[in-house]
Amino acid sequence: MIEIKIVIAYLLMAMGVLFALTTVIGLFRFPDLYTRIHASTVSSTMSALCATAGLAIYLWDPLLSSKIILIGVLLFISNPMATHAIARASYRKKITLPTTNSPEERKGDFD
Amino acid sequence: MKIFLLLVLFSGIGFLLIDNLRFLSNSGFSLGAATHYYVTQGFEQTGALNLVSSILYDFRAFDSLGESTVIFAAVSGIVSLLSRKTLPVSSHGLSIIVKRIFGILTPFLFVSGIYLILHGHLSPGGGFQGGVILGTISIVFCIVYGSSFDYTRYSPQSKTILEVSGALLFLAMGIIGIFLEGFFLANWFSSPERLGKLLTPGSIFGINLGVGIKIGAGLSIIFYSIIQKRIEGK
Amino acid sequence: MEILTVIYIVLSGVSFIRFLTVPTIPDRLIVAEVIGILMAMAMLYLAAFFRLFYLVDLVLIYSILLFVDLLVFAKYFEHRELYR
Amino acid sequence: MRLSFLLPLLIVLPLLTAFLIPLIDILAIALRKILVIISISLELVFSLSLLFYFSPLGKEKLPISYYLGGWEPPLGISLSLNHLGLIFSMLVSVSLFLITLYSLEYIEHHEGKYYVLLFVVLGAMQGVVLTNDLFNLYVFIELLTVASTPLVAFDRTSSAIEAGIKYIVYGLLGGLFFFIGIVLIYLSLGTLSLAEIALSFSSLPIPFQETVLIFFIISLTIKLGIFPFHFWLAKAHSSAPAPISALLSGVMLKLYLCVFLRLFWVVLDFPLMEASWLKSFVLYLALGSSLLGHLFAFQEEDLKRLLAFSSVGHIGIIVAVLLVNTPEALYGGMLHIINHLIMKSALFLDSGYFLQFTKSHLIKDLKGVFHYNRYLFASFVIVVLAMIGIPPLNGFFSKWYMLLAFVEEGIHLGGIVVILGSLLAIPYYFRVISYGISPCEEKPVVSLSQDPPPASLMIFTILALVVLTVVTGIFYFCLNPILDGAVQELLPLQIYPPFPGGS
Amino acid sequence: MTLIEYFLLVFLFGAALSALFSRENLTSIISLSIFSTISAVLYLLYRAPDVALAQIVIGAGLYTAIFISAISQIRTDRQKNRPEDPLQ
Repeated sequence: MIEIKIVIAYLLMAMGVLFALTTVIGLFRFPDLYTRIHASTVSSTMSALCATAGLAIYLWDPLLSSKIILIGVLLFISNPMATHAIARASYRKKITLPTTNSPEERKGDFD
Repeated sequence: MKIFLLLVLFSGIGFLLIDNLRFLSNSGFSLGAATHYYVTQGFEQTGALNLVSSILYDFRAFDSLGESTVIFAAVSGIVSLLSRKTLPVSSHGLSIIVKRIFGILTPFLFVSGIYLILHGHLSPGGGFQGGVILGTISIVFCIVYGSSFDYTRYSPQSKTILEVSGALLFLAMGIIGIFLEGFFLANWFSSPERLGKLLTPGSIFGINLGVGIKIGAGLSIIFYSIIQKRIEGK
Repeated sequence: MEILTVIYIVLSGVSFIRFLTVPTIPDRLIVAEVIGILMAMAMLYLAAFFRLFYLVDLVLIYSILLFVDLLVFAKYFEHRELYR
Repeated sequence: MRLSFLLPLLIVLPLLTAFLIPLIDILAIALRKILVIISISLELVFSLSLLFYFSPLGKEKLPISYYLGGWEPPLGISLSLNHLGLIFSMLVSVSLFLITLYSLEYIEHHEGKYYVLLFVVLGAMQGVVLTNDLFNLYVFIELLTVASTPLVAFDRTSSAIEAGIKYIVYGLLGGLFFFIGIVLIYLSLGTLSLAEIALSFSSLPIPFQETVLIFFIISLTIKLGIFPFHFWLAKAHSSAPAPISALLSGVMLKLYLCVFLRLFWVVLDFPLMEASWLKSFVLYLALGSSLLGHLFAFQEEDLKRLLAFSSVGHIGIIVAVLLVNTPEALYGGMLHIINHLIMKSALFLDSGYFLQFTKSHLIKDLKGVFHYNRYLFASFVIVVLAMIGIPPLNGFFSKWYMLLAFVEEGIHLGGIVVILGSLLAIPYYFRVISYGISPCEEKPVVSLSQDPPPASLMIFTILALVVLTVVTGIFYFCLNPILDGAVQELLPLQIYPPFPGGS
Repeated sequence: MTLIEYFLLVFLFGAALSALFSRENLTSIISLSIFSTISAVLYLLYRAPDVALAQIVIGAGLYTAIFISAISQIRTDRQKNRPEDPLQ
């Protein structure tokens, strides 16, 4: 029983590291701002969730695990929010517009 | 020319420092008798589980009084230098998503600030850090909900009253120390069996509370007096 | 635990190189956000490694303040002023 | 030893007043002046009671100490008072009393914040004088810098703001060097109490001691405005309001001199400094700074900048004469500290009164100010004569003692600089006086039509300072018991404060 | 652990240099925020949670807000037609 717990925890932590690696590779490889936002937010949020869940299962202490899971939940809520604010600001300032799917055509969708 | 002189000065100073730090690390850092006393006797003598807090607010509480007075002086100075402008009140803020999510997040921030202040003698943290978090909440209100949100609810006068009352609470703790223990800023923690409880009847608790209130209100005042701007055309 | 800490710190260090080479300011904001999250995770694993569990509170506070930070940057970037 | 609770009270009372003033501003503005007057008078009374209870005149013997929080010195912070501290505490109380009375009628806008900052500065000054702990000294010096910067920029003109920025940058730079010195001392000795440092500092290796000394010397050179760092001083001191100029140039520089005396004579190892090249280097640097200050003042067109540069000159000569380190030199230096405080405060306050009537601070716009208030202008002339060193007034005696000290030790350059300073002071002050007396028919001053504002308190404070000038000139030997005690403390082989026998 | 210390120190140095030499104000302040984060991790490595907490709270929460509010007051050339008012 205990071994299964530990194995799951290690698996989740490894997934967290993998997602973090994906984030960094995405930051380096993607061509423009909006795709980099994809790379950062989606996979780094996932990484944070996996890491906190893995640590919480690894420690298996009621108070501490709930605190760590709270950190994961807060990151899960607030990371997309911050990225939303940044993306909105950069859209308003018309920075590095993507070449296809130009924002002028889809003006109503962003507001 | 001036830059060259400054470079010479700073490189000389850096050389001196490196040279002497090498001497220090060779001969070993000397920990005086005071450090030994703090580590061995600090818990019983002050009633604070957090040694840093006990040093800051009990052994060397006078330093903390000076430092919080620095913040007080800075607030007064900034207000007196920048106060000619009117605060343009605006309620634009950021988008609705951010507003709703900060509606969820702000209680967490508030609770953690209060927690840091009240548990200053038990866990890392203390009045200063908790106070900064309380001040940050006020900044968040301005950023997310627009400047009118905070300005209409808590006027600068009420913030000033909060700040002054925090400072007076600090001094009152010191003066109560005179009557109970005979010395200014003495810790009137008396019963060792209450060591580790939240409501320790000591001055560290009160000083943490005072510093927290004072720093939070003071930083909020500083922020709101810096962002003031005269509206164009008026 | 310490190997995870090291991995997260190294990853954030690598993304700092991207911080220096990226073209625009919102890109830098994104990279700063990534660095912040990776550092928060590193602190979390460090807490577990040292068995100092009050450091978890610290990560909690940091994970909120990081986004306060980013919002301040985003707002200044959008409006060039903060009082709106 | 019952009265030793006065020591923390001297620091806490101004801070309490500063904390109360914003509250009073919200409740009832009319009460503020009453609170200010009561508090500053209480401070003066406490300080005088210290003088009459503890000094050679009184019942108890100095030095005394007070342990804050009941912790003995290596653990907590203690306050202590010896003769040196008594002199400077008295000076701070008396001069701040007069300056506060003056500014009750001088300051027109943001009075609440002004008094808050003034009282914080007062508390910090008393703290610098009284504290017996190195880090606490640093805290109070920083508090002094931070609280006096808004006062420098208080007029909010662009030149005042620029001066304020320069002031805080150089103040914080000096504080940084001070802090590095403290870090080095704490890492090597493990204690912060000045008494313990004084006991064990000479056991360190000599290059390390010299490094620490260099850091403190750089810090205090910046704070005192000695030659390579003199340029911020004139700007900051001249663009502040008049009472603040008197505060900065008259009192605060003397306070850093107090720190200088306490650090290098009693805490750090003065024999080492005397043996190495540092002492003569700083001495000749200070002499050159003095000469340069007088020369800059000689070619200056602006009255307040002239006074500030003259202050650079006097501070340089005081530092030089203190470094000679004979009893006569220390006596002369401390006498000149007291006299220069009185004279410079009087000159700045006087010029603040007269510059109300002119359109700018330039000397050639001073024409005819003599006719506004002839008695005050006569007092200005008296203080100027004292500054130059005309025999019955106080500047003469301290300059005479300094000259004697220089000549006896064979540092003839010092004597030359003293005489040259006085000679250079004659033309530049007499230029001011001649412009002031000259009639103003061809070019009326802008605000000539106005009546002079009612300024009884201002006139009272100026006259009080002038009376002090004359009295300390004629009866300068009345200060001898305290000054002799201070000199005895500063001479080598004196252990700083006693540990036992505290409160 | 010493290796990661050195890595963090180099990283800290890079953040400080980036804060010094970047052309835009905003970039320097972002670098400053990264700087405070790294130094907080260093303090944690040295097991000084109080200092790390102060560094996080001040560096991440307060410095940036105060600095940004200060640089938002800097006049650009376009608005420089009010010489009588030095504080804008």
